[in-house]
Amino acid sequence: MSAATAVALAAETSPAEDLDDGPFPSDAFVVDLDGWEGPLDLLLALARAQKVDLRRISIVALADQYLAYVAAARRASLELAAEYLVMAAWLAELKSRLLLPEPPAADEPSSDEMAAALAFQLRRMDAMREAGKRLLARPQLGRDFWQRGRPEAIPERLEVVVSADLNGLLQAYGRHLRRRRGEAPLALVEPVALDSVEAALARIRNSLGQAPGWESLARYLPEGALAGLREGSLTARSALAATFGAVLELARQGVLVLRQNQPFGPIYLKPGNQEGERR
Amino acid sequence: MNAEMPPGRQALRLVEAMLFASAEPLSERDLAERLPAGSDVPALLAQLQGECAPRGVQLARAGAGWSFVTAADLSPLLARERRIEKKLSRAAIETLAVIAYHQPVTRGEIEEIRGVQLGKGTLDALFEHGWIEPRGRRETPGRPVTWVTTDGFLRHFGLGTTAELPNVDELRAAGLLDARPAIRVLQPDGGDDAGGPSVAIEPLDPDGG
Amino acid sequence: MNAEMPPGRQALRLVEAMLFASAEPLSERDLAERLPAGSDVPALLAQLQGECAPRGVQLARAGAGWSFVTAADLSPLLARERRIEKKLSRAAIETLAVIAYHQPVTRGEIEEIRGVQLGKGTLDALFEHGWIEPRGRRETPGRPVTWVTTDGFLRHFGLGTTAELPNVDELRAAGLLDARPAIRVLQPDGGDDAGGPSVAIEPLDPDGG
Repeated sequence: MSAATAVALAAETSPAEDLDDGPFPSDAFVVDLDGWEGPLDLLLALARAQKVDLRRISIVALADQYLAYVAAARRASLELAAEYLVMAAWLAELKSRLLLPEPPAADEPSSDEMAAALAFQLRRMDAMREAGKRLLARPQLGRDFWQRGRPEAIPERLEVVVSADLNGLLQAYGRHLRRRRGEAPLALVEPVALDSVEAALARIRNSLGQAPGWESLARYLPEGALAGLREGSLTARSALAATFGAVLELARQGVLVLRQNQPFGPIYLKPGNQEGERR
Repeated sequence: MNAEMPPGRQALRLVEAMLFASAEPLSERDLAERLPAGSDVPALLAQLQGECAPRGVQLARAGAGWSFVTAADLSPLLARERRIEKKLSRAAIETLAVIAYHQPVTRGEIEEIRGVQLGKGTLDALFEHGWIEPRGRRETPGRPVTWVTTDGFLRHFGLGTTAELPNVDELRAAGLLDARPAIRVLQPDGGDDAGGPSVAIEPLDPDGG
Repeated sequence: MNAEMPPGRQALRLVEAMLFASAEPLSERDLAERLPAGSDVPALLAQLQGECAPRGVQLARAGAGWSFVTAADLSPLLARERRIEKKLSRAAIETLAVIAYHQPVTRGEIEEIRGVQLGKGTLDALFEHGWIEPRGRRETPGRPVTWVTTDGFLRHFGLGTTAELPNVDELRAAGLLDARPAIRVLQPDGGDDAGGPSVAIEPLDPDGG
C-alpha cells in the first residue's frame, strides 16, 4: 500500500470499527455521535440491539429508540449533523403514520411500504457489512499464502522478421534504373544561365564612361537584375556578385576607380586615369 | 528424462514450469500460446490442480488468471513471512464488499446501499490496491461509471470467480443483492428495472406487500 | 486437508511452500528454523527432490541454499518467441533488386550497377535472410563469386520464378520509373511550374558573351 493510500484509508477510518462485533451499548444514553457513519449506521446499530431477526424488526420501536437517542444527544448539547435531524423527522412522521393508518395517496408508497423499505435497507447494509467481514476473514495473498518468491525470467527467442514486399523491391529497382539513366539524379541541378565575371567585365568595359563623373554600380547590372534583387532571385544575386567582382578586377587594373562613402553605402565608379592607355 | 515421456505428460510439465516460473498469473491463452497446437489447456490445468491439491504449493485460479500459491492452511506455519499490513478502514472494506457483491455498481448505488456518502479516497484506495476498476457505464441519466472487482481482487482473497464469494448464493436468494433504492426494490410493479442489475429479485416476504 | 496428514508429509509441504515463496535460496539451517524440532532436513529435501524429478519444476541446490527451478529440458519450450519486425535498409533492398534482375552477378558488378560501393553487411544480411546465395564464379581475373536469388526469395515475394519479375517497360507502365526529379534545386523563375524541367532560361545579357 502506498503512503498516499494509507493516509486516505486512515482518514476514513472511523472509531465505529470497534462496534462491529459488540452489541449496541445497553445504556443508549451514553451518546457518542462521532462514531456513526450517518443515521442509517446508527439505526442499524439500534436495530441490532433489539436482538431480533432484522426481518422481524419493529420499525415503531426502532423509531422510538432513534428519537430517544437524538433527544439525549440534544440534551447533552451535542452538535447533531443535519442528516440525523432529517432522519429523526422522517422517522417521527413514519411512526405516526404507522400508528394511525390512513388511506395512502395513489402515487405514494404506503407507510407500511416505507417501513418495509427501511427494514430492507438495514438488512442489505447489514448483509454487506457481514460480507466485508467474511471477505477479510479469508486467507489473503501476501498474508496467509504467497506467490512465487523468485520468479524466473522466461527466456526469449528473438525472431527477426524482415518486412519487405514485392512492391518495395520493384520500386527500389525503379529508383536504381532512373538513376542509372540519369533521368532523375538524387539531386538535380538544372542548368541555369548565371551571370559570370567574364560577362560582367565585357559589359562594364562596353558601357564605361558613357556618362561623365561618378556612376552607381547598379547601372552596370544586367537588365532586370535590380528588380530581381528585390525578390531575392538567384540569377540577380549572381549578377550582382559577378558585377562586383568585375568592378574590383577593373579597379585593380586601374581601368576605373571606386568610391563608397560609408560602410554598406552605395558604390560609385568612374573611369580611371589609365583607362585611355588600356583601350 | 523427457525422451520417453508421453506427450500429455510433457505438456503438463510445461504448464507447470510456465506457471511456476511466473509470479504473475497466466491466462489460458498465455499458456496455449506456448503449448503444442491443439492442447486442451483447461484439462491440463484441471489435472495439474488435482495433482497439486495435497502439496504445499497449489494451483489457484483467479478469474482469467492461473498461478501457483502456497497452500492457505500452511499460513500459521509460514507466519514468519507475514508482513504487518495496514488495516483497511471499515468504510473501505464495506465498499469493497458492496462492489464485489453488487457489481457492476455505480458510486451512487454504493452510497445508497451503505446509507452514507463515499469518503473522498475510498474508491481511490481500492483502485490503487488493484482490487476494483471502472468498467462500463449505467445507461441512466448522467451515464455514471460502474465499478467491478478485478482478477487481482479474486487472487488476493483466494477466489476463483465472484461466484465463490462467501454466502453469495444465500444473499442473492434473500434478494439482498439489489442496488436499487429500497423503496423501488420492494415495489413489484415499480417496473423500472432500468438501472437495476440483472439480479432476479425475489419478494422479501411472500406474505407482505 | 492437512488434518489427517502425517507429520512427515506436513513437514514436506512446509519445505515446499517455504522454498517456493522465498525470494532467495534457503539453506538447510533456514529451513530447520521453521520446521518442527528434530526434523531431518536433508531427508526431507532428498524426498522432495525425488518427488519433483519427473515434474516440470525441480528442486536444485544453489550454492549453500536450495531453490526450485524449472526443469532444464523445458527451457527451449518455455522460450517465448518474440517477433521483431525490421525494415530492410534502402541499400539492401536495392541490392536485392539488382541481384534479382541481373543474376548471376558479382559484387563488383553490383557496385558498378548501383554506382556505389556495397556497405559492409549488405550481402551478409540478404544471405542471412535466405534471399540470396553465391552460385558459380565469373570466369574473369580473380574468378569472383556470382550471386543469385534463392527459392526462399521467390516464396517471400510470392513469385513463381524470376521470370515473373516485371520488365522495365512494365515497371514504367506501373509508374515505377516516373522520371520526375526527386529534388528540384533551382527555380530561376520563381517556381512557376514546379514539376517541369523545361524552364526556358533567357540569356541575361543578349549582348554579352
